[in-house]
Order: sequence, then C-alpha cells, then structure tokens
Amino acid sequence: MTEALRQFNERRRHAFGGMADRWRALPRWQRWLGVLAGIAFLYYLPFLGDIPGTNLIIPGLDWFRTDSIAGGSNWAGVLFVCALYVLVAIGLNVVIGLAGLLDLGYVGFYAVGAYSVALFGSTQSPVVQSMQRQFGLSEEWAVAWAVCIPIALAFSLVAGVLLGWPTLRLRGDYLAIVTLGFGEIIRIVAKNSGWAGQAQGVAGIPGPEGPPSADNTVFGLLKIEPWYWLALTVVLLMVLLVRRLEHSRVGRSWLAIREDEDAAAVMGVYPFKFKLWAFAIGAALGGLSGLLFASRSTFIQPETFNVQLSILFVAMVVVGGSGNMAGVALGAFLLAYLPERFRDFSEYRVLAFGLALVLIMLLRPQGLLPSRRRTRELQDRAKEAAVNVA
Amino acid sequence: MLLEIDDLTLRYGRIEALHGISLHVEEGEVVALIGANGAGKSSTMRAISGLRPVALGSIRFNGEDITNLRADLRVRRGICQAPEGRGIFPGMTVLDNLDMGAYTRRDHAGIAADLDRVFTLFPRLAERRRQHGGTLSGGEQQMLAVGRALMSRPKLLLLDEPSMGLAPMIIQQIFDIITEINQQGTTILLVEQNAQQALSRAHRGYVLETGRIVKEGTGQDLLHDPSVKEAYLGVA
Amino acid sequence: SDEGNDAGGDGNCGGKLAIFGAFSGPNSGLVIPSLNGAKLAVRQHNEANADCQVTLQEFDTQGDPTQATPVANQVVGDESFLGVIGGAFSGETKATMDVYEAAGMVMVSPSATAIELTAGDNKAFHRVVGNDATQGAAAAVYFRDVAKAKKVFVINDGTTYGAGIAGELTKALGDLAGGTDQVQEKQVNFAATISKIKAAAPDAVAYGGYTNEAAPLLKQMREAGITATFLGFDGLYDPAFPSGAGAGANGAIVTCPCLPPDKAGGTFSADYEKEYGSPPGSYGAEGFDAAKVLIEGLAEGKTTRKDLLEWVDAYDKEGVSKYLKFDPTGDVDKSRVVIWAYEIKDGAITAQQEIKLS
Amino acid sequence: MTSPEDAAPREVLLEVDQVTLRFGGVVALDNLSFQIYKGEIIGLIGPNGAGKTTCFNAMTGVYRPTSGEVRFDGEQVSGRKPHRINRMGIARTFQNIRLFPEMTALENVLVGADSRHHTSVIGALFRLYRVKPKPEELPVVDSTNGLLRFWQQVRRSSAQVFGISRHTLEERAGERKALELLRFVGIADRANDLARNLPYGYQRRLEIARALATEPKLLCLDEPAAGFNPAEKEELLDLIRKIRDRGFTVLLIEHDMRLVMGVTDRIVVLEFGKKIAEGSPAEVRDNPKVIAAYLGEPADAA
Amino acid sequence: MNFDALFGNLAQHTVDGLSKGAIYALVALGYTLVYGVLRLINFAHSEIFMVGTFAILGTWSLLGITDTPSIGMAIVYLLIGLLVGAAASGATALTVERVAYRRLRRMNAPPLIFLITAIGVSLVLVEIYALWMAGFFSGRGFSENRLVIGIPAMLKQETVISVAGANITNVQIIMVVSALVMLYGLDQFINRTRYGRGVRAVAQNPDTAALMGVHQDRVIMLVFVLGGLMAGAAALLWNMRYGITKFDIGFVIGLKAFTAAVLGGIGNLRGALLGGLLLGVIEVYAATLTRSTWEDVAAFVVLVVVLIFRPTGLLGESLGKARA
Ligand SMILES: Nc1ncnc2c1ncn2[C@@H]1O[C@H](COP(=O)(O)OP(=O)(O)OP(=O)(O)O)[C@@H](O)[C@H]1O
Ligand SMILES: Nc1ncnc2c1ncn2[C@@H]1O[C@H](COP(=O)(O)OP(=O)(O)OP(=O)(O)O)[C@@H](O)[C@H]1O
Ligand SMILES: CC(C)C[C@H](N)C(=O)O
Ligand SMILES: [Mg+2]
Ligand SMILES: [Mg+2]
Repeated sequence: MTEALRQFNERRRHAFGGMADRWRALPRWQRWLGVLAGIAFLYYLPFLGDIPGTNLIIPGLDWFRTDSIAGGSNWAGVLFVCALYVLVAIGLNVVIGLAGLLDLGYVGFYAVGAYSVALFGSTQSPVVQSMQRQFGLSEEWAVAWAVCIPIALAFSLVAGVLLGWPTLRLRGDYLAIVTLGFGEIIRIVAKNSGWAGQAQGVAGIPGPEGPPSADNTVFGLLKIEPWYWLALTVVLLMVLLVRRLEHSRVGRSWLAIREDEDAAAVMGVYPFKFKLWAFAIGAALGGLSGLLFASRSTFIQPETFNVQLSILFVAMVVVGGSGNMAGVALGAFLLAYLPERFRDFSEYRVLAFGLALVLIMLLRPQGLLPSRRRTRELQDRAKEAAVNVA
Repeated sequence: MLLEIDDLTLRYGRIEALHGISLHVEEGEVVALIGANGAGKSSTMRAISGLRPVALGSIRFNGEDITNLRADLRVRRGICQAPEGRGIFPGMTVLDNLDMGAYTRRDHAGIAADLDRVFTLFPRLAERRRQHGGTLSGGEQQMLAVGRALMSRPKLLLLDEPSMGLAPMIIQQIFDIITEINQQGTTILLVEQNAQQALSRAHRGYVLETGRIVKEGTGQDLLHDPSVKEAYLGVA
Repeated sequence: SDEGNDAGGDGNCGGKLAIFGAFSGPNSGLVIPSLNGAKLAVRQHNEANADCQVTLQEFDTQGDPTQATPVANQVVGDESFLGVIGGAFSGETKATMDVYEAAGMVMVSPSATAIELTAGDNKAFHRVVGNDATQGAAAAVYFRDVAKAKKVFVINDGTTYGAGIAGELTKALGDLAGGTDQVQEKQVNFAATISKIKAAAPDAVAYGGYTNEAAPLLKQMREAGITATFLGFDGLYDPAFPSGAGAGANGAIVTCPCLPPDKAGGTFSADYEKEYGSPPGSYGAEGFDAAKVLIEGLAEGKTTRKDLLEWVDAYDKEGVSKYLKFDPTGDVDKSRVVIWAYEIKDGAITAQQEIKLS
Repeated sequence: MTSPEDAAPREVLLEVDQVTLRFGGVVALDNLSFQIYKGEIIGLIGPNGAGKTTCFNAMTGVYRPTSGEVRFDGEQVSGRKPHRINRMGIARTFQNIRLFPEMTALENVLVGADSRHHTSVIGALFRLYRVKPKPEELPVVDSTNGLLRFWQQVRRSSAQVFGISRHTLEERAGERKALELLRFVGIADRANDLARNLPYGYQRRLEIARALATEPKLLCLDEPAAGFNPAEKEELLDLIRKIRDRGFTVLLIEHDMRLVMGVTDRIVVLEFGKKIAEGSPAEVRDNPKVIAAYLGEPADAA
Repeated sequence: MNFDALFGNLAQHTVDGLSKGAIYALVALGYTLVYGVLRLINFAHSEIFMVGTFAILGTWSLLGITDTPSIGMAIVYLLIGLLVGAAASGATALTVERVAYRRLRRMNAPPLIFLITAIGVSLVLVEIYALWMAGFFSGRGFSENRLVIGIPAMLKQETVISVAGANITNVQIIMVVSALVMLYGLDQFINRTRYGRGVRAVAQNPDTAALMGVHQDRVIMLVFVLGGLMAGAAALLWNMRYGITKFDIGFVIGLKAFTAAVLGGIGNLRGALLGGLLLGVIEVYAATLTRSTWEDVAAFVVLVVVLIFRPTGLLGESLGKARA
C-alpha cells in the first residue's frame, strides 16, 4: 500500500471513528431523541418521498425507491424483505459475530420457521389434512396463526439444539461444513417428503388474519405496508433483547469463548452451554423470520431455502460488520435492497454483487460498520502478521 | 563487523517499541542484550531476523544492507533465530522440526553430524524423536527450539531467552553450549532475563530500557555496574 | 414495451397487461416462443387499432417460483395492470395464483400444464393448453402402441410439473412401469441415476421435467451405453435440448399438447416467422392465443380487472391453436386438446405423429 | 524426607491418589500420590518433562488419568468438565499466558467473577428474577436538576417496590469485585486497557486476578515467573504470599529456586512422573536425589 | 428402501460409485492442500475446476474435434486436454490467490473474511463464464443461453472387464487409476521432499517457517498451483466421463469435494482420496436404495456421524495439525 493510500485510510478511519465518538459523547436524552427519530423514519419508509395524507412529494427522495425504475419491484415489498433479512442477520450475528461460530446452514432455521407455519397453518398442507382425517375435523380447520408462532419458535429452537448438540464440539471449519449440510438436509427432506409437500411446496399459508383471502383487510395479499411494519416491530423488539444479552455475562462468555475456549472453560465458563444457547437463539430468530416470510408469501417451496441463500446471509453479516448489530442490519439491508434498486443491470447483477463482495472485503475487511472490538481485533492481527513483507 | 544496527526504530501500529537504537556485533563475539520486560529486546531480535519491518534506520550484515531483505533470505545469508515463545511446529515430529532447522542446507553429511550433536546435547530429544513437537513439555520445546537453531549452522545465532522454562541443571548446560559453539566460531546475540549468567558468558553487553540503549560495555563491566546490579541482577 | 402510450384514447379501450415466465436462464428456450407469440398479438392489435393501444410488460422470473412472487406483488400493486399472461411454468403459476386471485386479476396461461392448477377453486386462473392428465395418458399410449415397450423407467425432477406429469404417466402405464428415480433441478451428474437404470435394464426411459436436467442426463445415459428409447414431455420441446444432449439425442421423443407450427390456424405461423425469422417453437401459438383472449377483452372496453375476468370466463371462440372456451375450473375443453409426438432428428425437433387417445 | 504430618492434623484439600497417566508409550505420571493441605503454599518442581504440567492438567480436568484419581474436598475430580472443576474450587494459570487478548483487563476478571454468578440466558433476556436490594444497592438520588432528580427518585422507589433484577445486581457486584482484585494484584491503573496491550508482567498478574475472581479454594500457578528478571520475581513472591494470607491455598510450579524456596511451605519433587522427594524447602534442597536429578551443583542455581 | 436393487448389483454400484468419487477425490485434494496450509476453505476452488472444464472444451472445439476420434488421436487430444486444463486451472488458482487472498493474508485477516472474498470471486468467475463464454461456445455448435454445454466424447465408454457381475468400463478404470496416481505423486512430494516439508512448516507456524528460510509466498503459491493442477486433471476426467459442462457446474462438485475432504480429514491428502471415493459409493448406494434426490442427505448424514465419532475426520488432520 502506498503511503498516500495509507494516509487516506487513516484519515477516513478518523472521520468514521470521529462520528461514532461524537455520537457517544452526546447527552443521553439527545441520543434517545436521535434513536426515536430514526425509528420514526423507519416506520415512514414505505412512503419514502410522499407525504402521507397529501398528494405532495418530496423531490429526490423517491429516487431511492425500487419502483422508481421501469420494471422495478414493489417498494414496500422490498422493504419487507429487507426487514426479514435484517432479522435474519441479527440472529446470525449472535451465532457468528458474538459466539464466533461459522454457520453456513442458517437457511435451515429460516426454512423450519417457514415450514412450521405452512405445515400447521395451511389447510392445504399434508400435515393438517392428515390431522383433519385423524380427528374428524372440518376441511376448514388448521392451527391458528397465533398458535403457529410458538410452534415455529419451538421447532426452530429444537432444530438449533439438535444441530448444535452433536456438532458444537467440532472446531470452526468442520462446523461450517456440517451446518451447511444441515441446511441442505432440511431442504432436501422437505423436497422429498410427502408430509412436507415435496418439491411443489405448500400453499395457502395463513397470516395474522387467517388463511389468505380477499377479505383480509390489514395483512392481506395486496397491501404490503402492514407486513413491513409488523416485521419492523419484531426487528426492533429483537434488537432490544439481543442487546440485553450482549451486555451481560452471556455476551461476555461468548466473547471469552471466541478468544480462547480452553482458557474460558478453566475459568468456569461452560463453552458448550453458551454455544448451544447462541445456536438456539440464532435459530429462533431465523425461524421467526422464516415464519413471517411464509405468512406473507402464502406459498413456499423447498428450493427457496438453498445454500446460496445461506451464503447470502453470512455475507450480510460479514459485509455489514459482524459483531455489531447496526452493522449487520446495514449489511442485510444493502444486500437485499441494492440488487432491487439496480435491477436495470439485470444480467450483470450477480457479477456486480461478486465484485462488490471482493472489493468490500479487501478494502474494509472489518465490514462497513464494524464493532469497535472487531476493528481493533483486525488491526491487532494485522500488526502481528508481518512475515515476508517487502 | 558482522552485524551493525544503526538508529533502528520499530513500531507496532502506533506504538513505538524501539526509538532508534544502535548496536553492533563483531565476528566471533557473544553479545548479551538485557533489559526489563517490554524493553524491546525481542523486538530488536525480530528486526534483525526480519520478522518485523523496520520503520527507520538500517541493519547491515557482513557488510550488506539487509534492512529490507525478506526473512527467509536472511536465513540464507547466515542469520538464525530461536524465537521467543519457541515457535515449534506442533504437528511435526521432533526429527522433522530439527530437519526444518537445516532447511537451507544441502550438505547431507554435515546435517547428519549436526543432528547427532544436538541429540548428544539434549538426550531427551533423542528419546522423543518421533513425538510431535506440540506435545512436548515446555522445557522440552525450549530444547528443541535451541537445537533447531543450531541445526542451521548460522554465522549469527540469535537466542531469545533460551533459558526460559528450563530446569536449573539444563540452564547450566545451555550456557555451556553457548560458550562451546561460540568457541567453534558462531557469533551469538543473546537476550536473557538471567542477566547474571548471560553477562558472565558474554564478551560485551547492552542494556535496553523502554526502547533505548542506556548502557553498553564488556560483560564483566556490566556485571559489576551498580545500577545494572540493582535493576537486573536482583539483590543477591 | 414499457410505459408507451396512454392506455386507450377514451379510457374505455386498451390497457396494460403483464406477462411473466422464464425469459432468461437455462430453460428460457421453452418460454421465449410463447412470449414472442404474445408480443406478436399485441403488435398486430396495436398496428390495427391506433386508438386502442395495449401495453404488454414482461417480467422475467427465470421460471423460479421464488422470483415470481415479488413480481406478482408488483403487478397486482400497480392498479394499471388489468390482466396477466402466465405463468409459463406450473410451479411459478401455483406460487402466485392466490395473489392474482386476491386482486381479482385474470390469468391466462399459455403453457402451465399441471393438473392441480385447475383442481382447486381458484377463479383467476385459465389456460389455453390441455393439462398433463391428457399428455401423460398419451405418452403411455405411445409407449404401448408405437414404441412397443415392455418396461419403462420413469424419471422426474420433483417440480410441480415434472412430478405431476410423471405421476400421470405411471398411472397410465400400469404394469409397464418398471423402476423410477427422482433427480433435482440443477443437477449435472447423473451417475447414480444411470447406475439404477443400468440395473433395471428397461427398454424405454421417460423423463418428466425441463431441458436443463434432461439434456445432460440423456447425454450421460447414451455415453454410458444405455440405448433404451427416451421420451420426454413438453418440458423438453426446446431446441436447446438436442443441442445440449448432443448426438445421443437422435431418436429421442418429445410429446407436447401443442400443434406443429404448420398446423396452427390462420396466418399465425407465417406472421411469426416473418417477425422473428424462425418458425414458432413450443407454445408460440398458445402464447398468441392467450394474449389474444385478453386483448380482445380490452378492445371491447373491459377495462377493469373485474370486467376482464368476466370476459375471459365467457370467452368462446376459435383460436390459432385450438377452439377456446374455458370450463368453470379454467381448463379448455378436453376434446379440443391434441397431443403430438415429436422426434429429434439430426439435432432438430420434427413432428412425428399425433397421438390418438383411445 | 517424608511425612510432615507430625504437626497438628491438617485438613487435606486435594489428594492425588496413585495417578498414572500415559500418552501412548510415554508415561507422564507414574503412580503419583501427594496431598495438598488447606492454607499452604506447596511447590511442585522437577526436571523438564517430569510431568508437572501434566499433573496440573489432570487436576483441572484437561486430561483424564489412565488410572488412579484426584480428589478435591473429598469429591472426585477426574472425569469432570473443566468448568465444573472450576466451580468446585480449583483455578489455574497457564505456562504460556492465555488471557482473552481482545478484552480489557477488567473484562477478563469479570469473566472469572461470572463463574460465581447465577443469571441465566433467560434471566439476562427478560430480567424477571427480582431481588430486594440492600439499601446500599439502591439507585442514588443526587442530581440537582429538578427533572433528572425526579427521574432518579422514580427509579429509586420503583427499585424499592419491584426490586432489582438479579442480573443487574450481579453485574454491579462483579464489577466491584473485579476492580478490587485488580487493585490487589497491583494493576488497577490499567483496568481498561486491552489485555494484549499490557506489559508482560501485568499480563501474568492479570491471569492471577482472573483466577482469583472465580473464588477458588486452590490456586494453581504454572511457572508464573518465567521470563521475569530477579527484581520482578521479588514482587511476584510478595504477591503470592499476600494471596496465601487471604486464605487461598496455592500450588506453584516454578523452576526458579530462589522463588520456590522463598515462598513455599512444602515441596513435592517429580522425576519421570514419579515423586522422588517431598518435604520442607530445606529438606528438599539437601536431598541428594533432588540435587542429582534437578538442581545440579547445590545452592546457587538461581 | 429397495434392498434388492442394491444387493442385486452391489458390485456394479460400487464400481460406479468409485468412479464417481474419483473426481470428488481429485477436487478434494485442492481443498485439502489449501486448507492444510492456510486454514481456510478456498471456496473458489470449485470455479477453478469449472474453468478447467471450459478450457479443455474450448481447446477441443477450436481443434474442431467431434465425437470419438481414433484411439491415437484421442490420446493426443486427451494429453492436450490435460495440459490445457491443468494450465488453466493452475493459472486461475494463482490469480485467485493473488487477487483475493494475498492482501488479506498480509493483514492476517480472520478466516471468515477469506470465505466471503472467495465467494465473491466464485460469483465473478461463474458470471464471467455465464455471460460471455456461453457466447463463445454457441457460435461453435454447442448450446447456449446458460445451458449445459456438450463436450465431444473422446473415448467410447466400453466394458473392458467384468468382475463379480460388475461391468467396468475403460473410462472408469482411467478415472480411478489417475486419482490414485496423482494422490501418490502429491503425497510423495509433500512428505518426502524438502519443498514438501516447507509446505508443512508454513502450515503449522508461518513465522517460524520464515525463520528457517522458507519463502512463505512461494510455498503458498505452490500450494495453489498444485491444487489447481489437480482440479485441471479432475476437469479432464469429468469431461471424459460426463461430457457436459456449465457455468455453475463447480458449485455442487465443489460442495461434494469439500465434504469429501472433511470426511477424510481435511488437511490430510490420503483422507481426501478416501473421503472422495467413499462419498461416491455412499451416494450411489443411497440413490439405489431410495432415489437420487436422497443421495446428498445420505452423504451429509454420513459426514455428521463420522465427525461425531471422529471430530477430525476419518484419517484426522495431518498437514497442519492443531495445537495439542
Ligand atoms: N505484537 C505487538 N503488538 C503491539 N505491541 C507489541 C507487540 N509486541 C511487543 N509490543 C510492545 O513492544 C514493546 C517491546 O516489546 P518486546 O517484546 O520487544 O520486549 P522484550 O524486551 O522482549 O520483553 P520481554 O522480556 O517481555 O520479552 C513492549 O512495550 C510491548 O508491549
Ligand atoms: N499429548 C502428549 N503425548 C505424548 N507425550 C506427552 C503429551 N503431553 C505430554 N507429554 C510428555 O509427558 C511428559 C511430561 O510433560 P509435562 O508437560 O507435564 O512436563 P513438565 O514437568 O511440565 O515440564 P516443563 O518443566 O518442561 O514444563 C513430557 O515428556 C512430555 O513430552
Ligand atoms: C413451457 C412448458 C414446458 C411448461 C410446462 N408445461 C409446465 O407446466 O411447467
Ligand atoms: Mg522478549
Ligand atoms: Mg510444564
């Protein structure tokens, strides 16, 4: 790296760091106000550019909307997907960023959540139909959506524990391939099992207002804004809860395990237990996201839950800045939003995505919005590596 | 002059560990480098062997400027270091570890002879020649690190705390070995906490304090210097 | 084909339609002809009626249900869309038909053939082709009467379409069916399947699925020395199939509930060839018909979603591919459906014979 | 050389009972037996590769003995997981320092302190387990700003009424304890520095503080003075004594004879995994076997 | 579960499985080599393989080869293919190291970062081939539009021996034998030569390796090239046996090969061979017992079970053994 480039980087780092420091230096109530304003803005996002209740537009802002281009996608729909992915990223961040476990099969939990609501909530699912036959229920009967939530949570938690129990003893990269296999197994099993609807998937998945129908006024098939607000609310709630974990002995234990597992064990931390918790919590969040996805889509099929999606999830976390919730949320948002906004590139989209991944990682390996700890870690590691320079 | 360091500055990120030190080692000498923890002794060694890039200043070896030479090329010029923390190859056997010491050598007969010599010096290593380096005890690893450095038959041998973690008897041996190989013609730069021993074996010594050389002199002079005595030799 | 002119001069004629399907990706060869057919219909109409313009917007889903869902959201969310041509594949159709139904938006598919699409009580979905029950049965007849097979090994790819049609075939084959396997989309190495076929030693192999997997499967089968007759369905009616499978494809049979180009009604074939420089491939005529049904409705002033849906429900007219009249489930009359067998000869798909049921 | 038991009967804290540990052909511990009594500082010495570290590892659950057993406070140790053993009351440091390098000194100690805490994941998430705070644990009301003061009062009274979550209380207690320990080992001035940035001597002490935070009954130190110069060793000696004065039992592995002789009450000597001597420092120093195997020429080995 | 189908032709299925696994094994060697030295999963390795298949196909098509030429010519073409494939894959491997990894290596970045750049590079390579190579081939009589691209058959696959009811074809023999030969060569190189020792040293402790006179960059480049060569050879075998390539062909094979490497013990060369062959056999067995779609599940389940009982794979790690 040339001296000039180094200086530039240095300066840029200061600028970024400076912003963060200035934020931290603000009085508490000002920070609260800032956060509240930010949240309000998030709720306003579906109308970006419009002033609700009027016909006025704020010029310029609608440039950001995905439907501002020809053939663009429904803006609220994109936002909804962004919110889902943010939820996923927050969950995966617990696993990767906090506990330091590389999970390449996270899509499995997303699938479990989605399938839970599909198989129990839809009248068209083989599971529900067999229950109807078994217990002589009416053809309209299915498990209510609200009941599907705990079912989905329970199933994904159990999936997390089932996956973690035998495999968490494995070292890093072994875990990666095993989790990847797990994600694939979930997908293939769903694809080949009659009770899961096979490759054709399951349709008729309910939402908060029940099975899909034209009478669903709030959470219907047509208007997506309410779905976005629902997902956003869930995201905010989860951010709150995960923050609590992060700043407790649990978060500390995760950190200690990441740094030196054996030493942590000798200091009384039970690595297995905390790793399993990380897995379970991550799984539950993934499942929740999957549930929302399935409810909104009303139809799912196994091919959706492929390895590529898993990899995209990991990329969201790493590109955003693993370990920092704001970072991973940004990563998730960008990776979901940019390809939609720049649909015009159509056939070059994947190419651009690949190039972007490489460039971001080479220029900013700590991620776009890293946690301070990660930045430092990386700098320290860099300092240690100086063999064969020149 | 075999090694000549001039105004050497070394940084770890923004921390400056060495603030322009100058020292030299003559052919055939044993030179000791002493100082408290964190004084910069190991940093000096790393700079010489090329493990750390140098910020300012120059290093000359055998008349050649090696300031920016790659580490592995310095080995070919005849500098070998037994690093702090031993640097064992954990998954290689003791024998393979020793062979690695002779990586740049081609004279098979000479290598075999040196291997024998190391095994006589450290019979424990001979016993364990098939054991993996990573499973050796701390002291055994230290012996392996020193033995491995000897295997490269360097012109200049850099030893960073060779006595660390060794039992008292072996410590004696190590210092005897240092004297012996020096007499056989190897120049040695030695970093030691055991200043007493180091200075009594060394021709000359340097005292390092927070990245600066604060004293230099013959081994005997330093050994009897009151301030050195107080700070590094302990009240006996 | 986007924005274009305002829909209709007096607001009572013309309007905007959407069409979706695999317009790119490995299976696009199956769908491009029907897209072209639809575009042709729109162009002909617009040229003839300057005061009643119809706009057709394309949405590429690559045949992937996951990509078709957001498209559906986009289309129904945009009030200016009045009807939709599609989906091209059964899977994506199934994934989106609830959404279109909820929006009260009529779908006319040129090529989605899975039985289950019309088995439910969806009101929005219509198609201008016969379904896979007919095609499966026809293939069984072909095996029995034309190929004189004794043992047929049935492979499917697990998709809504592939699994469905393979099931129909197996049902119709009865005890001729001997051995089955399922492969996956995007699979490229069929060693295990081939090992199974070899062990079963059938004299014919049937494949329910799309080109992307069938081509390498057939190539690897032939190179591994399996010479059994190979038959696929409309999912292989694609020039990319013979070129992907190479020399081994010669003699393979493809069935389709679609007419050979030269049998299409009116001047369609000639127009198509003039426009695109090649004869219409699979479902070109059906694409034309599907568009035509909707365009005529728009021209009649059915410019609300509700009116257009009612229009299609009541449609009753000769099309270029067949006589078009939809029963309450959205299917065309079974008796109007003809199934053709095509043969791969020197890398080209050539019409062989019509398969007569019964 | 044997039996210091002539004094008043002392309470056995840890008992190594005929422990043998083999690695393939290598016998690292060979039918080893010795006891550690409450309140003493016991030294474990021996030539390199004698099995000292291995003995530590067997005691702290890293290895499982091939035969024999280790008992602590009457309970069997071998076969338990390291964190369970820690909770039973054994803490250790490592021959090569193993701190959590990217955590601050304070956080390092907090991890140790957490081992005595009870908040679970659920507890940390929902903070539902409430405890009635002691008066000194209540939020203070000290602001002069009216609005702020009102807020503080609200918090104080709600803490009185609803209690404070155990999580919060434990966090605060842990922090107090950690700071106190950092002061005790003498590195409180750099409590908020990353462990990796601390000088070597500080790191050694931090390891000790972290181990102490787990409130062990037995503290095992593996070559804590390695890499120290004589002056620094002197300070370490004082620290170890202070630790003992606090009531901890200490087991010390060290090659520096001046340190070992200066601080221990009793010494066990190993060679080839066997105990070759045991007794007071003076006894051991003059034991010819020990001299032959370990010390070399008597006396001035330091 | 169709046990009759499996046991009725067990020998045949085993042979088919072994020849399927031979390719996994060769690709797995690349993963294992890089992992052994750098402790990172070179996710782009699957694309290095893919490039090999295209390079060979491209050369053959430029030479205007059609199906089954005479034996003599076939051998010439195969040798040309081997050269071209190995060169292309090797060069790609080097480029990947240079572009995506070297800077990160200098920064000593954690493995996760490498993983993401590797994925990025993979996507780029895949897309380059999908977008432009397809055009190149469509002009030459191969199919187009991101579809499979057929490769002329060099050898007619014929049964040459029948053992215990299994018909073994010439191509199958070539595949298994070349996998064995290449592994043997690599194994000798790593374990017997001085250079090989240097590779292992860098794997275990790069700093000290430098202090012993090992040029780290050169060793790492060597490792990437070796892995690339193996991938190129695998590409040739693939072309011979399966006669098809595609821009995204690497993904599945890469996944399987990596699984094979882990199954055998990643970092262990012999493990890669064992894992690859075993995986091939498991897949064919599983497909015969049920249907092909379950073969991946079987593969992963076996992997998980093996790892539970042997956390470092069947043969354990060896190139860069973890700290004791
Ligand atoms: N990798 C590193 N990153 C940051 N700072 C470092 C690093 N290595 C050493 N330092 C700092 O550089 C200074 C000199 O360290 P060095 O290791 O050279 O000391 P030393 O004299 O060898 O001490 P010791 O007796 O502990 O080995 C110390 O302040 C140390 O904290
Ligand atoms: N995993 C292992 N496999 C084989 N041998 C081992 C293993 N671990 C330790 N050993 C051997 O057991 C013996 C005892 O080692 P240990 O580490 O306990 O020695 P120590 O007394 O701590 O020595 P030091 O003072 O050098 O640290 C050594 O000879 C060592 O080589
Ligand atoms: C275009 C056709 C091959 C589509 C196929 N008939 C299906 O239903 O999916
Ligand atoms: Mg040092
Ligand atoms: Mg030890």
